[in-house]
Amino acid sequence: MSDTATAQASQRDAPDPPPRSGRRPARIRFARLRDLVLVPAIVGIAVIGQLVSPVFLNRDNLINILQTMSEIALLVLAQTLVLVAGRMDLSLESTFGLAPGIAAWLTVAAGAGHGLGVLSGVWSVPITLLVGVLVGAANAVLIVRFGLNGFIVTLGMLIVLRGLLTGISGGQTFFGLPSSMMYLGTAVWLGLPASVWLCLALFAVGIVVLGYTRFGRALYAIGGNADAARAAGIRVERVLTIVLIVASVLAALGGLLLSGRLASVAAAQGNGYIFTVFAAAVIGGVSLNGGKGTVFGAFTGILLLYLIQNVLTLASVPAQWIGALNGAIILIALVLSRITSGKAQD
Amino acid sequence: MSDTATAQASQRDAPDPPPRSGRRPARIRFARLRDLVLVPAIVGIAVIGQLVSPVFLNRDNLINILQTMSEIALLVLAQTLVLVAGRMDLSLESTFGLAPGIAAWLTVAAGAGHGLGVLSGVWSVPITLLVGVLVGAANAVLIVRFGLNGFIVTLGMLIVLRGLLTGISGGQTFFGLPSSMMYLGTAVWLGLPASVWLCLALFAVGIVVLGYTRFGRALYAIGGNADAARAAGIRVERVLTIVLIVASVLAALGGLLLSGRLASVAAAQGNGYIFTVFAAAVIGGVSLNGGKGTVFGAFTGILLLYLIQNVLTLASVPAQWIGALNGAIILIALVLSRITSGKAQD
Amino acid sequence: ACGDSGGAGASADGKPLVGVDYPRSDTDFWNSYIKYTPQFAGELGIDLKTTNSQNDVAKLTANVQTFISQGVKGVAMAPQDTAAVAPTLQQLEAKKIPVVTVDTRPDTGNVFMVVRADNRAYGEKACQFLGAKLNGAGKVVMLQGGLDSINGRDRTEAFNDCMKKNYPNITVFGEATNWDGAVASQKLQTRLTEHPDIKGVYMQSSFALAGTKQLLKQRGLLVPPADPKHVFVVSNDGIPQELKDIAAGEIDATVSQPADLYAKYALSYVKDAIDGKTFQPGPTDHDSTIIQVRPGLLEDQLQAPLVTADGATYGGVPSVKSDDKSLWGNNLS
Amino acid sequence: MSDNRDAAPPVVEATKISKRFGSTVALRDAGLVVRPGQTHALVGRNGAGKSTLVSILTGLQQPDAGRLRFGGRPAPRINDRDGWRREVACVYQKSTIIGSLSVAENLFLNRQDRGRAGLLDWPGVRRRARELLATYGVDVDVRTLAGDLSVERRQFVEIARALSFGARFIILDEPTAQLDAAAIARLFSKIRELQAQRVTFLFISHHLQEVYDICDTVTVFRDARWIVTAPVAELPRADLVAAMTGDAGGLTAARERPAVDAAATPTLQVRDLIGDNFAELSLDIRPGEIVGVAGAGGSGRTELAETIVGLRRPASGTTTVGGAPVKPGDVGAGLAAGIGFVPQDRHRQGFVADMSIADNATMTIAGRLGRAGLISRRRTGAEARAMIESLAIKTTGPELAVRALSGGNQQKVVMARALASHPRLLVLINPTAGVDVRSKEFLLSKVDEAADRGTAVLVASDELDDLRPCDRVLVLFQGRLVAELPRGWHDHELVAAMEGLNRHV
Ligand SMILES: Nc1ncnc2c1ncn2[C@@H]1O[C@H](COP(=O)(O)OP(=O)(O)OP(=O)(O)O)[C@@H](O)[C@H]1O
Ligand SMILES: Nc1ncnc2c1ncn2[C@@H]1O[C@H](COP(=O)(O)OP(=O)(O)OP(=O)(O)O)[C@@H](O)[C@H]1O
Ligand SMILES: O[C@@H]1[C@@H](O)[C@H](O)OC[C@H]1O
Ligand SMILES: [Mg+2]
Ligand SMILES: [Mg+2]
Repeated sequence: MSDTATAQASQRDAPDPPPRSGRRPARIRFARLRDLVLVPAIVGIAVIGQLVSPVFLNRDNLINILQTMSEIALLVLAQTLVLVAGRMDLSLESTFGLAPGIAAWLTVAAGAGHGLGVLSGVWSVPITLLVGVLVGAANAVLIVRFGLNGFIVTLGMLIVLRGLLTGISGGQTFFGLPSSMMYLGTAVWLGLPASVWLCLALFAVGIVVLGYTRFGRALYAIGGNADAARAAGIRVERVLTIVLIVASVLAALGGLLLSGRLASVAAAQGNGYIFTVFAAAVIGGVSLNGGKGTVFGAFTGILLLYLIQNVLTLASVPAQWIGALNGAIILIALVLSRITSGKAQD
Repeated sequence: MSDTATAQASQRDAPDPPPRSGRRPARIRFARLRDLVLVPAIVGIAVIGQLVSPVFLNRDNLINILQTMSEIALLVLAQTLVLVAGRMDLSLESTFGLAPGIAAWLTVAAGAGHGLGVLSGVWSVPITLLVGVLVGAANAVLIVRFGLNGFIVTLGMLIVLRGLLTGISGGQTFFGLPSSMMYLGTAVWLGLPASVWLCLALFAVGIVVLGYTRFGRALYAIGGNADAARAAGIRVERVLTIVLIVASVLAALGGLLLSGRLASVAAAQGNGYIFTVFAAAVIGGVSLNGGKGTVFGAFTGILLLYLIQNVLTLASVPAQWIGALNGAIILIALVLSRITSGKAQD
Repeated sequence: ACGDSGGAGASADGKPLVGVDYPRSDTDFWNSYIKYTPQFAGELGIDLKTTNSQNDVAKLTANVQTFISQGVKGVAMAPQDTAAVAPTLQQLEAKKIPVVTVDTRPDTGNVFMVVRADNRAYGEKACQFLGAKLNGAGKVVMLQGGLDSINGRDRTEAFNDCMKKNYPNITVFGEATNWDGAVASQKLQTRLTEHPDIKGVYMQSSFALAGTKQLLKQRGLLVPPADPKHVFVVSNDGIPQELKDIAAGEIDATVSQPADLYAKYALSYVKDAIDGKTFQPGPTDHDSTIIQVRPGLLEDQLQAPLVTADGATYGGVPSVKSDDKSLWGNNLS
Repeated sequence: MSDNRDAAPPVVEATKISKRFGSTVALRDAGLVVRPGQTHALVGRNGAGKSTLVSILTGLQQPDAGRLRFGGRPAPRINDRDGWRREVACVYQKSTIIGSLSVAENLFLNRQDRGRAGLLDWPGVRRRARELLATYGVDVDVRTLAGDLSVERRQFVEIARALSFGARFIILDEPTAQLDAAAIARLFSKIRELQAQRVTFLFISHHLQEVYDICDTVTVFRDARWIVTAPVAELPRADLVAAMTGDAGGLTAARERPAVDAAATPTLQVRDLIGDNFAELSLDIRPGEIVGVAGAGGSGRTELAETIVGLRRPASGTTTVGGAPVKPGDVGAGLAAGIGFVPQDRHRQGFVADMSIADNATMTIAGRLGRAGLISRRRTGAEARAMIESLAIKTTGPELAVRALSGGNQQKVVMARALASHPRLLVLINPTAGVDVRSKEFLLSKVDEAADRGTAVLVASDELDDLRPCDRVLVLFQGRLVAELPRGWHDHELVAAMEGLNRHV
């Protein structure tokens, strides 16, 4: 969606600072200035949080926040890749439920956990990821091969996949998952939940791939101007296929983490997440028009949203007013951070 | 979101047939060939519907379909206007609930209906529409004046407004609405529900405005290329402000119709509708990139979705498989209609 | 409360700190519960921390983490996904924080007490009432809740089972509505068009109340019970509007799900747990029975009476009159 | 020597190529043979099919029929982008710069330097980018977003990129349309350098002089067909134009213009205007007068014109049209005051690509096409058909999307939009960019006609052809008025003034 009407010319990112002289070894910068737009808002929320409750800055509470956001953060990462390439994938939220759902269905014993129990539990993780690959490939065939509109395809896919999960589960929750399915969602490595490590690591990989590889830059090029990218020799179809598959696999992985943490797969797992996912990415500076935004920015986006949630929870805001407050804070945070960063947006 | 990667050059709409020679009297064409893409799918669904249940083509059943879709159709109309102008308004779904919600809150007697009862019932309709105007104006100020990203603003607005409704209602449903609020949602004119008349009339107006007025042309121009529109003297800011306000008022009106039909305003009224709204518009050929699509197309989009729903209900599909089937049918209908229309999409 | 031992969880005045998670805030039933909770906390001398998990078990889990960080001594929750709470319950158990679940019973894991009413009984009561009113023949529509809700499923299954067994000549059209009034109205409208001779409606929740009435009214079917065109409507929850409608003859019955007692006993059991009390299966002092549903899991099954205009007995199910002062819906301030 | 040349297989040989778009035939059995070391000009009127052939020669589109060979070998498979890139580098007519990426990245897209661990070496990329641009004398920070560059600089980035591949065959589709004289000179010296290294060029331009300046062979296309291929020396200008247009009539000589009534109140009065890139300018244009504003890139001529029409807001100063002050920085107000204009960058500001010719051309006069805000389709169609006819726009009809037109025809639509409102003041920025010789003449004659009807005209351009019909030409240098040349100037006078030499005023 283009919000290009207002003062195009003034909307560009401010140019980088002038080059420093001298040679430096190749190094990786995780964030550039324009990615830090949300930092003031995050700091602001943190300060308010600490005022609201001394628990806020507790190590435990901070870990909680990171852990609770880790699964959806993978969806945000996935969507960021797709958005940068100028597409969108709505079906991610249903892959997030369906992938572990199918794994549970096939591996959980019939009877109590109402699975089919036709496969041994060790297959559950490979199956989860495989479902991710298949969904991504199906999207890619319809969008890249047949040239169908990506929004429509993935919307249809979203409904189909969500429906499939309801179908195979009869709307019920799968529990009694095989232990291999639970591992990543529950393990603790060096005092931090494995899912937090995994999430941070994947974001770091995302930052490097998007900023420092030809593949990553090809995504920006395609999102910025697919014709020009093609003219520059980028294999647009192949890159798009890969990114759609990778995104679905990330979604499947995210779903696996959540299933592990909740020791179950609910028929509604992931429902409605796509909204938050888009919000986080866009708030974090990723453009719905493609070609713009960074993985680091997207991370600050989802972090901000979860910090706000946490602070509201700690504040024991009356249940009916949480929604309004949540929205108001998001709006204010955005307005402030965009105003302080001094530029109109697109 | 641009799905431009695949073979740009081949994606353009086929040029219209060459102008027929000779003079034709001025008349309004409600649909042009490219708007009729969904018609085969609609016919297909109708045939299946009739096979599934002889009730399907009953006058009553068809009226039901039109009536149940009439309220959300107004949201689709509203979103279509906004999309054509190159923006999107997520907050429409919450305006749909909040506008009649505030009217009910102010006019329903305290006590049983837990309203405030501070205003007489005759005010309820004006208040509903006024809330629409205010929400639209707030969106316009943030987006058009301050140049904030429309997706983010309206997303924030969506959460705030939804939260506000929960807040003022305490999460409860407003019952016992004043009769003026119920009128449009319940009245029957010439054997058809008033809401159906209203909906059809507003779509007709939409077709005329978008196709045959300066204002409508301006929307396409702004959505297609805002700079060029500005350079042609179109007052981009003003047009956008107007369209955002009109859209919100349409949403408020839609909400009023539903409240009337259900004789109540639930705290969750409208929740999740925006998804269906986007789906209908995009399926109906409206582009998320702005500048493309027609009101008639959007109408066929929402009609298709509701026909599918109706057929599935009549077919008594097992509840757990309704979702999957619904999605599959949508996907197939789209793929088929796009393939038969013989062009890739953007 | 970070890092401090001992004193945590009890405020200066010595009141125990209890966390209550509300499952959602956008429905009439749960909002009554939300209103009652602080009221009973006051009466019981409890300090409250409250959260709202908005029907999302992942949020519930996060909220419970927050409770733990804040040092609560006990937790009351109403997990709408009864399987997925298991790890959360384990964690609370490990921290020795007692839990009372309201409205739902966890599929696995231990809690101190389950406070709920028998949702299967709701379905059965509705079935018996409709069966009796229709004299065992005709068509009824069941507007179900969400497929993913244990309560919804219990109500659906019990209603279907009871109909099959006792009233085989009644045809039931079950419609999934996802607890959404607009969807419910849409499906009912389709069914009424298809089968104009539908004589009964069972709504599994008060969400569908206004829309259903409005639809019947539009079709001229909202007529007194004596009229042969009358369609019998049974609702569920017992919110004030339902009671009013029963008295007015617009709907015929509801099952009063005790929002007040849910709040009251959830909190009082949490307090009892903190105080170290224990319970055994058997009748309670408040007209209910504690049953052991599985080893280590006790459930206080509160009364959820059928409410009708006349307070008569239907198909063996006794009912109370809609103006009965014992109904929570008649006592809301 | 020439025998020798003919013996080597042609760099590219396209035979019987056909391509249709819907009902439009863009190429019909067209052919082209480019031999090693040639600088081969491809000329033809707007819509003749030149760019379509380019996209086929570079593998962006597949022909419906025909055969394509490079150096005697069959063309690479359509998906083998690297294969195509080995054969040919190209500056497309339509920009392939990605505005959201930095200049450096655009230059080395998909071939960035890789450092340790295969990761991109950004400092290296930037260094190479700086070096590359330096050889063209383009002075930009390589980390600016390409979208922020001026049109000229963007074009240079495009050219520099194409030439930097080290390809032995380079296609340039109207590379000079957006460049000023100095930039063209730099480009040509670069091309000559490469010619010396026997790099082969296919060069497309509507500036026929350039064909004679640097090409050795020329091919003419007309109406989607190949017409002739000949050494440039054997095809004098008149014959070339005849081959392009299909008629024998050469170019008409500049028409005498009636004298401007010096006593008439000026239509446009600009007083002490200070704006982006120019300072304290005052000028008057009388009814029926055509005034040129010349200047090299960066002289402020474009900015001045854009400020007058309201696309830019001046820092101070006033503009009055027909005696009434015009609200600064407001195109709508300018339009209402009777200004019609052709913007510099037609793609960005000139038209809405997906809207029809009719809708685009009538955008400024929507108010006249019906009552009460309504627009009569019939009148829109009639107006548009009239414009298509009067400007000779090559199209299947008024309902065709502007996107489907060739570049020159798109420019005509923009001109049509400017003329549609019968303006009192016409402001034209590079009005004939990308327009073929005959159409150029034709468009300028339309400007003349408008002036005859009393319209005041301001032409901001560095194209001598555009400036020749002007009654007088004001020359800007670094934002200041440095010369005013009355009609009848010699090219070298004007060029010198534009370069800031011999100041006149
Ligand atoms: N991580 C990255 N992600 C995306 N683009 C990058 C990244 N690093 C460098 N670039 C590209 O390089 C340009 C300038 O980069 P950067 O600001 O890192 O320069 P610098 O390190 O300060 O300069 P120098 O290397 O000359 O000292 C950017 O506009 C961008 O195109
Ligand atoms: N994508 C397309 N869809 C429809 N028609 C097209 C398309 N591309 C080109 N055409 C048509 O094909 C014909 C040839 O166009 P082309 O761009 O090759 O002309 P050209 O010779 O390059 O003209 P110019 O000198 O104006 O650039 C034109 O009539 C044009 O309208
Ligand atoms: O009675 C219902 C309750 O049990 C469910 O959990 O939420 C919706 C209510 O109407
Ligand atoms: Mg061309
Ligand atoms: Mg051209």
